[in-house]
Amino acid sequence: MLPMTDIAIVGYAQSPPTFGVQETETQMLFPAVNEALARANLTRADIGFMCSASCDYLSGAPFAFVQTLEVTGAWPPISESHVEMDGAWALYEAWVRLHHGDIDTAMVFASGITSRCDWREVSALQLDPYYLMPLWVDDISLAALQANALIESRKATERNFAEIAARIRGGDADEFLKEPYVVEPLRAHDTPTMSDGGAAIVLAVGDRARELCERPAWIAGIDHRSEAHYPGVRDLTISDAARIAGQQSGVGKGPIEVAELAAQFSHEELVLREALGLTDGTVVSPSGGALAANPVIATGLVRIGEAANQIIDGGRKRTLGHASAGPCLQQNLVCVLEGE
Amino acid sequence: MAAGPSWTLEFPYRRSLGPVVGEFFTGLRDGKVLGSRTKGGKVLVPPLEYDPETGEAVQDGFVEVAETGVVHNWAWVNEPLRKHPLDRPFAWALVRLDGADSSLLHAVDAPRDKVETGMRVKIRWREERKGHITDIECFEAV
Amino acid sequence: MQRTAVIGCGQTHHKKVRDDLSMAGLLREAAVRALEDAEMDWSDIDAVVIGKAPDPFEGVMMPEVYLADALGCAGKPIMRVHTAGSVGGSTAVVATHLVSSGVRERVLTIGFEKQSEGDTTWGLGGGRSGSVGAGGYFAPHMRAYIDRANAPDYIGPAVAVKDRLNALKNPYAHLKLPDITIEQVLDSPYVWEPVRRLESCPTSDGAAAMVLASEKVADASSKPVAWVHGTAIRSELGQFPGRDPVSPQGGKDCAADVYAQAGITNPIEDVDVLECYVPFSWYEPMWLENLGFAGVGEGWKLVENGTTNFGGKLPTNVSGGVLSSNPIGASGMLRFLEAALQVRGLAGEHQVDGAKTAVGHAYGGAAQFFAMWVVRDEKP
Amino acid sequence: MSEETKTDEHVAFMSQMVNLDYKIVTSPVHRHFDEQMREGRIVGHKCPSCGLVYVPPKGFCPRCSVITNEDHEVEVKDTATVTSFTVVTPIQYQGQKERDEYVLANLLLDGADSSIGQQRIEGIPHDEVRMGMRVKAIWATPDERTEEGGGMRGWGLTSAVKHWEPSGEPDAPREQYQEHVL
Repeated sequence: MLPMTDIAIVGYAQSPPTFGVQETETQMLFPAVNEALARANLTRADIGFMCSASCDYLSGAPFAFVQTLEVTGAWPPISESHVEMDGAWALYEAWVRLHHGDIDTAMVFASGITSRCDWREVSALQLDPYYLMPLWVDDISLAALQANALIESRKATERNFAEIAARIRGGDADEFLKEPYVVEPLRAHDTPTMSDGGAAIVLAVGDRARELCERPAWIAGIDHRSEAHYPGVRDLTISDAARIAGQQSGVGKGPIEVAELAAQFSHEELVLREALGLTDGTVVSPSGGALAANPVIATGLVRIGEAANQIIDGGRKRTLGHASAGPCLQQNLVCVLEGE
Repeated sequence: MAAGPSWTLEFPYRRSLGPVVGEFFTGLRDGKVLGSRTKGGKVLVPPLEYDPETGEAVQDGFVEVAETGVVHNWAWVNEPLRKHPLDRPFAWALVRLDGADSSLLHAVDAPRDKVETGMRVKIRWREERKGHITDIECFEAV
Repeated sequence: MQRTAVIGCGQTHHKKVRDDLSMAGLLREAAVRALEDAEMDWSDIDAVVIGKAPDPFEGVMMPEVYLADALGCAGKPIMRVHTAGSVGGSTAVVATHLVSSGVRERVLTIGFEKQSEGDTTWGLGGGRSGSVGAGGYFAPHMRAYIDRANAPDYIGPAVAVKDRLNALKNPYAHLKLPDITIEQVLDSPYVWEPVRRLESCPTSDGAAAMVLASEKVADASSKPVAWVHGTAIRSELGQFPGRDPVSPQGGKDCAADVYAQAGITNPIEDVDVLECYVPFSWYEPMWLENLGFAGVGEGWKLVENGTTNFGGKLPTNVSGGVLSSNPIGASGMLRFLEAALQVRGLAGEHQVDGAKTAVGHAYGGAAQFFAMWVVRDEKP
Repeated sequence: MSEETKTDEHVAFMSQMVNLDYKIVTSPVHRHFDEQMREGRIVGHKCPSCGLVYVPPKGFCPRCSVITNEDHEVEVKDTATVTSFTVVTPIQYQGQKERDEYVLANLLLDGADSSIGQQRIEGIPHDEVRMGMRVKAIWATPDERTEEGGGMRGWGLTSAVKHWEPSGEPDAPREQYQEHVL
């Protein structure tokens, strides 16, 4: 193993979450990209590597990323890549790229417009195409199975879910519990508020990061893992993928002050808290997390950006950003950030 | 989806199934349920071509399991979506068929108060079967 | 930076319809061959990187989710790259970087497409009428090249014949046209004039896989390995005034970058084998110029004088190329993989004697995304 | 089980229809362009930084990363030069409505710097179409100019222009169009 390069987040911005954006995806991204660059005192031409994230099924047309490339001003040509995954994986790719020493800055951006599709239907398209997709099992139904597994194993109650939702959304857990189920045992407050949004993060290496940002958020560790896909072959009450990603990124090496979790459903926070070994001393998802705003594809990158801002602006010392993908928290990415 | 005019994207697909999914679907068409067996001896229903824990290929051959089993986990859908397998309230369930070591996800057609973990269920076969996961119309109480 | 090598290569038999396989089965056929070549099994792999073209081609969104455990990734990292037609190349670059960065030791990378599941032209058109597919989009660029270079009309057909005859030596290639002649190509109907049917790539089902490994792991290999001497990717805006789609700046920059890393100063002299992305025959002379193997307007002369033939000075697409097999998401990776096979000396019947330096190339989108690598039989 | 499905044949395929509803959203910039087209005006945005004129407008200059709006609007002509073209033999697939050969050209509109792809050329035998040929827009009658909706993806023109025909002007010299193949 080679010594790891010091890499930090030096700029982050997101477009304000909305639902029903009228502009193109590229137009939606412009303010976030401009602001992230401005925060790092950089221009597009200064960036050594860019990586984007988008998903064609959100808008129903192929090559969303060919359109959003226009936000980079890629002329002259740039070194750029794209993942059809949450933007947190684009950040991972950029982090890997920055280890090579030939460049010292990178920018990552992600966009998702959920208001133009029926996400519950579209979400079924990421499932096993033979056994699951033809049943059109939607994301809320699969999440409800995981939530019920927690209840049946006595790890949680519906009240626990409502309390998490009340903490994040503001409100009264008792009132939440009077609402009807969407898919039992999940109520509307337990399911994510779907939104449209984009986010951008600027990364820099070593002294360059210190030069660009008064208090860079250093990536102390980052790792991602998957579970097996089919829900009938897994224990849904735990997340091995999050546990291993947490271990590999060094979550347990010190106290985490703030954890921004991509828990799209209130019960997922419980699964993740256990997998990552978070204690009551950790403030979880003060931004509202993925429950309060879920611009699919940007959601995880926003978590990392929010965790970084806790250091850059908030003066915290050690935070964590998390991203997930797939049904029932199948894939998890953990990014541990530290201030100097 | 936000309000306003919409259009429908329609893509027809024709999926080749391969030796394992194809055998399973052939079995469903003929009214029987087949599982695959991992090197470690676990019986997977529905069958995968690989051990989900290791990625290793499953053993040659198939194991027939029962059309009855136990609900291992469930979630109640009071308002089915238009594409869900049933158009009335139903439960999604992870059903462990007798003889299998993994659970099959499908719909259970039963009243809400009958659905619980541990519930015994059996396959309700579709009358016109073609070799498809929906040849199992749903599960019902034994 | 950690030295990185290709220690295992595997590909499927590419066909119009691999009706004998599921989607997972298609990837596993290539992956298992790569693992066997690397003398490894699933448990040896640290991470998997997959790539494919747009999801609507197969109708599976973010297929790494469904494929994770099919590729041995329970408890492991898997990610998916998508950069249009260049994706097979850029996926291999991302996998290389995972090793060269020191983050992982053994990475399995797979590019795939199961085009037969859906309809690609329909998919490219976003599910609407009037889609002209990639050929219709690129045809005006090829016409502009022919016009500018004043190239004779038999050059495109000559490339089409060369690559199809090369494919006869490649057991995995899709199209096998043993009797093809220039006259036959010239007589085949136009699809997107000036592009004739026999000058166009097929639609294929297929996958390509490689195992990339650190120097420590590669040194322990009992087989020859291919050392990565450079990787580069470039993207440029798809449409703006003054962009030249005939010889895009992104392709030139990508080549300059990768040659600089590999110490290549005179490509035509320094490179022994070229695997470049030629889905329509005219792209061979276009890329020969764009990648610096020939001067502006001179690329077609390398076709005419046999330089790019098997046995020529710069054998190009001796595997049969994209014109013979086109599982889109794998097509770029196949270029990279075939380059690696050549310097490993393991290309079988289409092995170029004494190949020491090989270049793999892929492009995509509106000829705006580029990926390249240089591999050699010796360490950097 | 019916006789039809009772067979010993091994099941090797399954079919799957993926039908998804998407909301039609046309961005304000493209909606305005569409409205202008229906009134018979082709408009673009002139970048305040580099001065290049984009038709249709994007709402930004992708080269300069500068936001543009109606303040930067310019009208261009409905005459153009063919910068390159192809004759398409339509591939038949489910949903394809085209049957006969047709010409698609990339055009450089007079007054614009960006070219427009995939424009129909009619009124001339296919083998007489050439690079540098001058063409004029054939407009649809006002009642044929439908609101574009989801089809307006930021490139191409709208239903307001049916196709293009030779204008009868002499061909443009190569240096005027060869930088504008795309």
